[in-house]
Amino acid sequence: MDVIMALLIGLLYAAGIFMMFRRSLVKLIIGVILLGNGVNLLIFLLGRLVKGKPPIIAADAKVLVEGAYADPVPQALILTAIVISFGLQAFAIVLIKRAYKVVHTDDLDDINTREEEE
Amino acid sequence: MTGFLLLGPLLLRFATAIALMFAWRQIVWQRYISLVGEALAVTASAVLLWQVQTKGTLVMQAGNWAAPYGISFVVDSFSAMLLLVASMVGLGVSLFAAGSMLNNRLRFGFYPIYHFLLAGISGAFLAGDIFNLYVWFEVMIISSFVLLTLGGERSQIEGAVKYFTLNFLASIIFLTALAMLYGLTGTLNMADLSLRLAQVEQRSLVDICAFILFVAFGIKSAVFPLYFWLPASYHTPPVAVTAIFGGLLTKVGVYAIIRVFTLLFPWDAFIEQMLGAVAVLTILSGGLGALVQKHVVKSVSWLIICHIGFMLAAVATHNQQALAGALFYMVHDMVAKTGVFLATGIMYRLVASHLYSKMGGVMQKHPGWSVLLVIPLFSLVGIPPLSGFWPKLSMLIGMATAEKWWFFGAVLVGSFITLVVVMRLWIEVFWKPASQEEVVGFRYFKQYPTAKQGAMLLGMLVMVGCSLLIVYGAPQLQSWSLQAAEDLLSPQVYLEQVLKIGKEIEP
Amino acid sequence: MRTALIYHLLLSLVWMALTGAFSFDNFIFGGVVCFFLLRLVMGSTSHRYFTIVPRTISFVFFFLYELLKANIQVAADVVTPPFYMKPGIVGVPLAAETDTEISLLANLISLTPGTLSLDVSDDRTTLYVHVMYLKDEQAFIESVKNGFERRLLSIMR
Amino acid sequence: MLSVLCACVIAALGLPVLVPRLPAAWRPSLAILPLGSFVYFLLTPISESQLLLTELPPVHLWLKLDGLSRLFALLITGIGTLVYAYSGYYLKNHEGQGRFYGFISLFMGAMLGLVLANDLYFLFICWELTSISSFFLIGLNQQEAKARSAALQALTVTGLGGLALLGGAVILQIHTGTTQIDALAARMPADFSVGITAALLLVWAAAFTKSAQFPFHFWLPGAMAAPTPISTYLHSATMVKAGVYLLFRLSAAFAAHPWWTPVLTTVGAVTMLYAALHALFRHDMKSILAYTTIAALGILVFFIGWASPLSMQAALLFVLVHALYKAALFLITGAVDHATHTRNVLRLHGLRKQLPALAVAGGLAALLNGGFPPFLGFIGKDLMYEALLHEHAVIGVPLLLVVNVALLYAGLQVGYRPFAGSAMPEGEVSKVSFWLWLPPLLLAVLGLLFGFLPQMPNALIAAAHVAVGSSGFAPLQLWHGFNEVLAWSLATLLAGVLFFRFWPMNRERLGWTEKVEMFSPAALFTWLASSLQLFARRYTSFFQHGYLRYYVMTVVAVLIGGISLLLFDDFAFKGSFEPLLELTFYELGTLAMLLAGLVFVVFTPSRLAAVAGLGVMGFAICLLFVFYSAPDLAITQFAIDTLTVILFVLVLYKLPRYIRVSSMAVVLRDGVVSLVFGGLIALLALQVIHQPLQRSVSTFYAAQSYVAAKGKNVVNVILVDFRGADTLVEITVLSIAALGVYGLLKLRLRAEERRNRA
Amino acid sequence: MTELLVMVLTGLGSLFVLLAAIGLVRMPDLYLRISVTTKAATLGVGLILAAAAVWYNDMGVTSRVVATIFFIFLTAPVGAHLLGRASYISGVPLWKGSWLNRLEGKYNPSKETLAGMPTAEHEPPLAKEES
Amino acid sequence: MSLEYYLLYIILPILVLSALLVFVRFLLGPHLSDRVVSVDLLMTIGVGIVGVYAMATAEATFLDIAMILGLLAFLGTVAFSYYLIKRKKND
Amino acid sequence: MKSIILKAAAGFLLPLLLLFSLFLLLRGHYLPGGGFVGGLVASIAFVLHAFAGGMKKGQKYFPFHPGFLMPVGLLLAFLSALLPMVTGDGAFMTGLWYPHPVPVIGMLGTALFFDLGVYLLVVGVTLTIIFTIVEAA
Ligand code: NA
Ligand code: NA
Repeated sequence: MDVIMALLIGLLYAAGIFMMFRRSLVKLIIGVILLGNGVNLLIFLLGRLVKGKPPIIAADAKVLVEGAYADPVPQALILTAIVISFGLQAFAIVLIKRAYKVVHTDDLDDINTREEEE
Repeated sequence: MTGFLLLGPLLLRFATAIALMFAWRQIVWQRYISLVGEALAVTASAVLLWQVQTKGTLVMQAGNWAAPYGISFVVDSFSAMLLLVASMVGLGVSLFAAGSMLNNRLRFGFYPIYHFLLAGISGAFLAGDIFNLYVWFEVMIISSFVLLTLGGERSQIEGAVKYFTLNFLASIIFLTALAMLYGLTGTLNMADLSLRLAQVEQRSLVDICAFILFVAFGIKSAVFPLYFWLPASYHTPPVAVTAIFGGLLTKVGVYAIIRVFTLLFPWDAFIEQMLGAVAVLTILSGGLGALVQKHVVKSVSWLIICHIGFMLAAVATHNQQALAGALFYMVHDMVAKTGVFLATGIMYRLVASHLYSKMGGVMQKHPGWSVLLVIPLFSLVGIPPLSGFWPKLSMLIGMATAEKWWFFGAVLVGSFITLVVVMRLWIEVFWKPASQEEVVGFRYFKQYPTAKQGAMLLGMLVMVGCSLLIVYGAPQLQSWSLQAAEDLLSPQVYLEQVLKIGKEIEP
Repeated sequence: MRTALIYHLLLSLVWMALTGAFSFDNFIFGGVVCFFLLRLVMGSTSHRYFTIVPRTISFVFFFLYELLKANIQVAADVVTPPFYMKPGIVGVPLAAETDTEISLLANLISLTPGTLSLDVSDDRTTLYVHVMYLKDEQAFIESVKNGFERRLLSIMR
Repeated sequence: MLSVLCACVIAALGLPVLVPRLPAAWRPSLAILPLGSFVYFLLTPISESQLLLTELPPVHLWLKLDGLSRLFALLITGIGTLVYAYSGYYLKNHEGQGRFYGFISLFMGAMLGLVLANDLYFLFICWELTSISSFFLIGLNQQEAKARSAALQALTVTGLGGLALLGGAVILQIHTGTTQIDALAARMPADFSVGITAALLLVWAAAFTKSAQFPFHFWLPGAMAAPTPISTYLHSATMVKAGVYLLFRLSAAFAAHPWWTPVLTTVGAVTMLYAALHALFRHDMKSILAYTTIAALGILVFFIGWASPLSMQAALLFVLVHALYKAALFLITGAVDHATHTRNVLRLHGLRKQLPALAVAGGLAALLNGGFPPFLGFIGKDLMYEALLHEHAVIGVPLLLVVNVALLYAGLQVGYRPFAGSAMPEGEVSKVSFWLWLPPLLLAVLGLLFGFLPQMPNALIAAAHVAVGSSGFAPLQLWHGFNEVLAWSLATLLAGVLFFRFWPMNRERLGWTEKVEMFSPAALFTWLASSLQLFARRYTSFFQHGYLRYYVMTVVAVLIGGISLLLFDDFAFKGSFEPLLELTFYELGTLAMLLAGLVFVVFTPSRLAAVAGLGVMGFAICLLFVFYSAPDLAITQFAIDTLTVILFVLVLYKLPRYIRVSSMAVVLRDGVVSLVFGGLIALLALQVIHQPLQRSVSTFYAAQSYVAAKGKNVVNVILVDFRGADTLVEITVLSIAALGVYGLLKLRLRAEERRNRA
Repeated sequence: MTELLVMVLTGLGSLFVLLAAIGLVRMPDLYLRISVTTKAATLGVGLILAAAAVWYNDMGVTSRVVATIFFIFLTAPVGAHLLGRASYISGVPLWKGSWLNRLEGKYNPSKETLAGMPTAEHEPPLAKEES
Repeated sequence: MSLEYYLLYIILPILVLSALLVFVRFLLGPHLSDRVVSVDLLMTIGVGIVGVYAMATAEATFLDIAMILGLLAFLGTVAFSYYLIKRKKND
Repeated sequence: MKSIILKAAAGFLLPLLLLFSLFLLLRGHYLPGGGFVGGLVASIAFVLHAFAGGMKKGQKYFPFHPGFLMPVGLLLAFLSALLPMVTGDGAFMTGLWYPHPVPVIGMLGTALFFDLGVYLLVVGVTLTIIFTIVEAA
């Protein structure tokens, strides 16, 4: 499973980057989202995968049973990262809207003024 | 009490920002809240610096959880110095913005976001936990992103898209490195990481972590060849925003590089070569970029890149003298860059353009301003005895001692280019006769109400005052920097302080 | 009506507390016991609550039966290669008037396989339904009106 | 000494404010500042070095007045006195008079500091200050484009030299362990390591740029754009001598270096010859003087290069002589300019009628310059020939002759020719004040006086001679007897006079120089500067081209390069395929869906379909989180995905459809780059995952979550307690984003606000 | 007993879900797909959740499961209606075998209004139901 | 045959297979609406999957995920419908 | 969207979802949930309502702009992190707990108020973003 998961994460990175190479602003943002998903899964994978053992202390227990639970730290990190990227993505999506209103295109090359021009 | 002392600058920014959010649209009140908050932050930072100098490195464990388990907040001489300077810069820009910022932008949350940005910066200086550092970075990104786009003009959007994309990419890269660090060590506390990374068997993975982190911080601090977002965006927002960006943001990246490469990773040839090569190329790229600009703000933006290279080169030199120079230079650069950007704002208000070709006549028409603005400009160049000279000298001596002639040469070349760029600016803007009639509909400085003029002038004076203060306090700063550099290069004190404090609960 | 319902629920909870078994089936059981108890205590079988509850329950079972039946019918068509469909969109005139009535009706029609409430006209006179096996428009309308609509309205009103 | 420097700094700060408020007639009285200093230096005995401030190592405010310092300090303050007095009248209507006095005081202070400094870094600081103040002085007439570009050019060249000096100083400090100048010689390693040589080269670069040696000389004629008193002070008598001073100062330490003599004599020779010949082809008095100044500086460097007691003595004396006559000639030029509004020698003649005192001064100065007996110049010239003959410099002597003849010629052009011949029309010449003719006259008379009474400057020069580490000072005397030296000296005078008589200046000669102008170092400099500009432009736009996707690609390329370099350095594939067997159908199905969704998102031509695809992917990831024990993550991921979809939907319906499609080749290239990058990440992940697992932190959380933090959902306890600070920051990010969205969509700048980018 | 009930319920439920999936793939137009899937899947998932309710038989869990079932039964038809309506308005065509379309021409998409059907259109006119 | 085995190796695969089939429709389209139906159905199936998984692993906490999944899937459909109509209006 | 069916459903769902969101908030410390998800569910309830009743009307559920919840939530979270520093020698973010369990809620402590702050803030943020977009459309 680890191998396939790792490959999948690699593909998510690849897809995210590929989308960021495109000319459309929307695709760019989608790429950003894909990358975000990829990195979250990477944190998840590198915290090691454990099946069916959520880090929740049972109603009648006071501690988690040694070794028989998924590492809660990566989960907490991912939660924070997800929320943060949501904030950024939300703003970026609205930026698309604003950009379209101002520039009337979603083509990044049309949004461009070459830096050496002006 | 340690808590309030240590987190003071951070908590004050937070409280100020929240208060400003409650004062939404009350722009008169907002100005006062911002000023009072930032003045308090300056005081708190000064007290903190004083305490750190007398008591040594201070640590607070959030939630009283002992070091690797809870989040550590750490202040050593290095971060205390930067905290103080950042708050002084914050105060200056806050004042300036009180006068220069469009009311409309103030109505849409300039001040709260500005203080969140400052909170993010101070948080980054305080973080003793690498993930906590990441979240502070995110606060900086999102607030800078918002400040950059506030107003939504075409050029702003254009700059913001690049700024966003590359900085977001940097965050992803940062997180990738974090994932690896956690996967290798199972910890996030920087002190703990320092110990555990040394035990990792497959060294190439540690080097890769170092490399990936470097790329992430490199993007944020705009080094070669990762700087693209900076020249693409810094000239687009209002001047107060550019000033705070130019003064502080990239320096936080450098701070992170210094922290990470002195604390986390054992220094080795790979790191040295990587930092060194990048530093030299950064100096040259930034300098060459600055040479060709026809736009005042753009020239100065490129100089940011050039000077980031100075600091990196000094870090790569890896001896106390050079590192102390780098730290001192950071302090100087924060003040000088902010001052220069604010100066460009004043120039713009005086001559209604940012293009060299359309500027001119400032000295003839506004001799007073010329006298005031010359100080940040020349400080930036490092003309002795102004502030830039002292740290540069320290860096050069360190580089020569370590026989890093490439760095040595690059810093000299970079200084020369800075000299030429700033002098050309001086000639074009101040000496050259005004080349255009007054632009109709443009709001010249003299057309601002007196209170706003005063605020801008005061803001500028704060920056100039800071610049001169650095000159006056150069011996003190130099000795602090040397001390801080020593602490950085042998981080035992840091490790002991962090890993021993807090109520230990054995699992 | 509402007080009766609340009272009924309260009683059921008390039942659970008395028996000390906080499980779902005990709650249902308590509910049934309390229903008859209430009916006994309140003394009048004419209270609407006591007619509506059994009607509702029977309606639920009627609906579940319809659901199952139609599902099997459709399922058979879905898995077998040839289609026997004769789809079309029908306008069903509405007797239901309030938003809740119309919505409930529309949703029930949608939930039944083979039919899908597409929209209600703005004047709330017509419910447009997409029907999968539409042999006779009129017959379909009749079936809706005599089936779901009548039973539903008898509960709602 | 410190008080003198402080007085200069205070004057620099105060005079710009004070002078405009001072009645014009009073302004020459400002000369009290240099005059007082002059007297001070005249009376103060040569002192031990004084260490005044050491708070900021490695820089020490370390002053020392020795013979060399005193010679220069007296020149600086003495000529300064005259220039202050002269300028008070000369510039009385100039709008920048306040600035002028400020900067010239700053300059004087810096120059004094420079010659008094006994610390390398303090010397450098003063050096830089002289460059900067001269920049402002050259650009005093800032409305003129010529002045501005001259100022920038001068600063560029001297600034470059300044940085070289800084570099040299640092290297010297590293190699000798001291910054104390008078200790350098003793600490200099005997074998002159590479480092020392590098330092020497850098010091030379500084000296040559400042003292306008070939090929760095070209900024000096340009600097003549400044008002004449400034040219007098900076570009003849003092600042340009800073380089020479530096060579004098360091000669004790470096003269034994094998490169010292060959390099300095060559550079000096080339410079003096080149400049002297150039001077013959000029007709602007200031221009002539500029070139002769360069030539004189060349002579100085040339003689310092020989590094013999005699040559040093000759050089030191020439410093004094040159200062006297060159300052006089410059001041005369200024006065002539003031009176006639021209400096063109072709148009000036017979001024002796209207300006008799000035004519006297001119004549005397020309003679002093030419080295006619009994002027001090004669002694100087003799000493030079003597020193060269003593060194058996076979080429040097005739070379010097040529240069001296040219200089004599040029001196006559400026000091004699404008006053000779028929008188100019009355209206074209206005009277000049006493303040304009007295200073040059004073200088010229002094030159004559010193010639008669060489014992007056004798002590001064002798002390300087000691200070530069030479021994065997030969007392100055007017008459040496009949010898070879006298023969060369007389030959020089004769040739010069004949030359002046029979090869008068005319217009055609101007054309000759313009023809070779394109090969001059100035042209080279311009070419270099513009090539650098071009290169910088190309380089910058190569990287900063504006296309975001290539920026991203650069970042990715850097990552790919670095990671693969490090990863494959000691690579052993650590992934094992064993865990594949545990794979269940539902996991595989979920992964398949994730994968297919990914492919769909990437390749679908419709934006909205891509967004829907994102929804599918989010769903699959959510299922993975469920399978791998992360319920909180599953919920959050799903909630956020839904919100993202909503946001996209609300935003996208206004946008047009995708139009452009990249070419296949581009897609292929991008695909390969992305896949390589993704592959590296996957490999890295596998490598990390096969490292031993460390769990102490999460073990602590597992044990303490309920006991100490009273929560059973460990993830949530981490979020609100163990790592609550992160969460506080995280929600801050969210609120900033919301404020940003609000501002971005609601704030509309009005048109006039938009114009006012503020 | 409980276990058997759970097996039967989940078995039936998963079969309905599978049917819905097959239907979604096979049905020739969107409206038919919605028709087929919404109900089958809802029923199937409802059955599975019912099985969970039975299996846990704990007040806390079961009440949440019942709430979920209730919730799905409430939202599924509404979702189906919304999507069907939106698709019709946005012009998703009917299958060629559809023989009646009473909606034709009733929509005014720009104002998002829908006209009712005058009784005259029906043949024969319907008597209003008693209630 | 234990219940856990039954759930994990018979029911869950059927559900995942159904999800994959639904996904086929998602890929086929042809209209956005078809994709939206697919996503909606996918989420509904997800509710079932999570429910079964909750029983199989005896983790009742997963059932709450099912609930939220159901809630949010609906919202997605609403949003897309909104989009379809808005876009039409905009034309 | 003009759909009475949706409107009726949304009217039904709003209280249900709000209740559910509170439930998620309160039990977050023990089971999956917490302020963040709770806040999201609550805001989704309002968004749904807004979709049904027209976006402009959807905002009328608030007597004030939902953005006001942001500083309130932030302040609450901030103060509960700050409280231990003020009351004792505790560090930033130290959990302070009322020593006895409270019915329904369980243990009452600063962590809960922190979570409540998160909840309010998330509602404020989400609604501000979505309503702003809709208004600008
Ligand atoms: Na969170
Ligand atoms: Na967190």
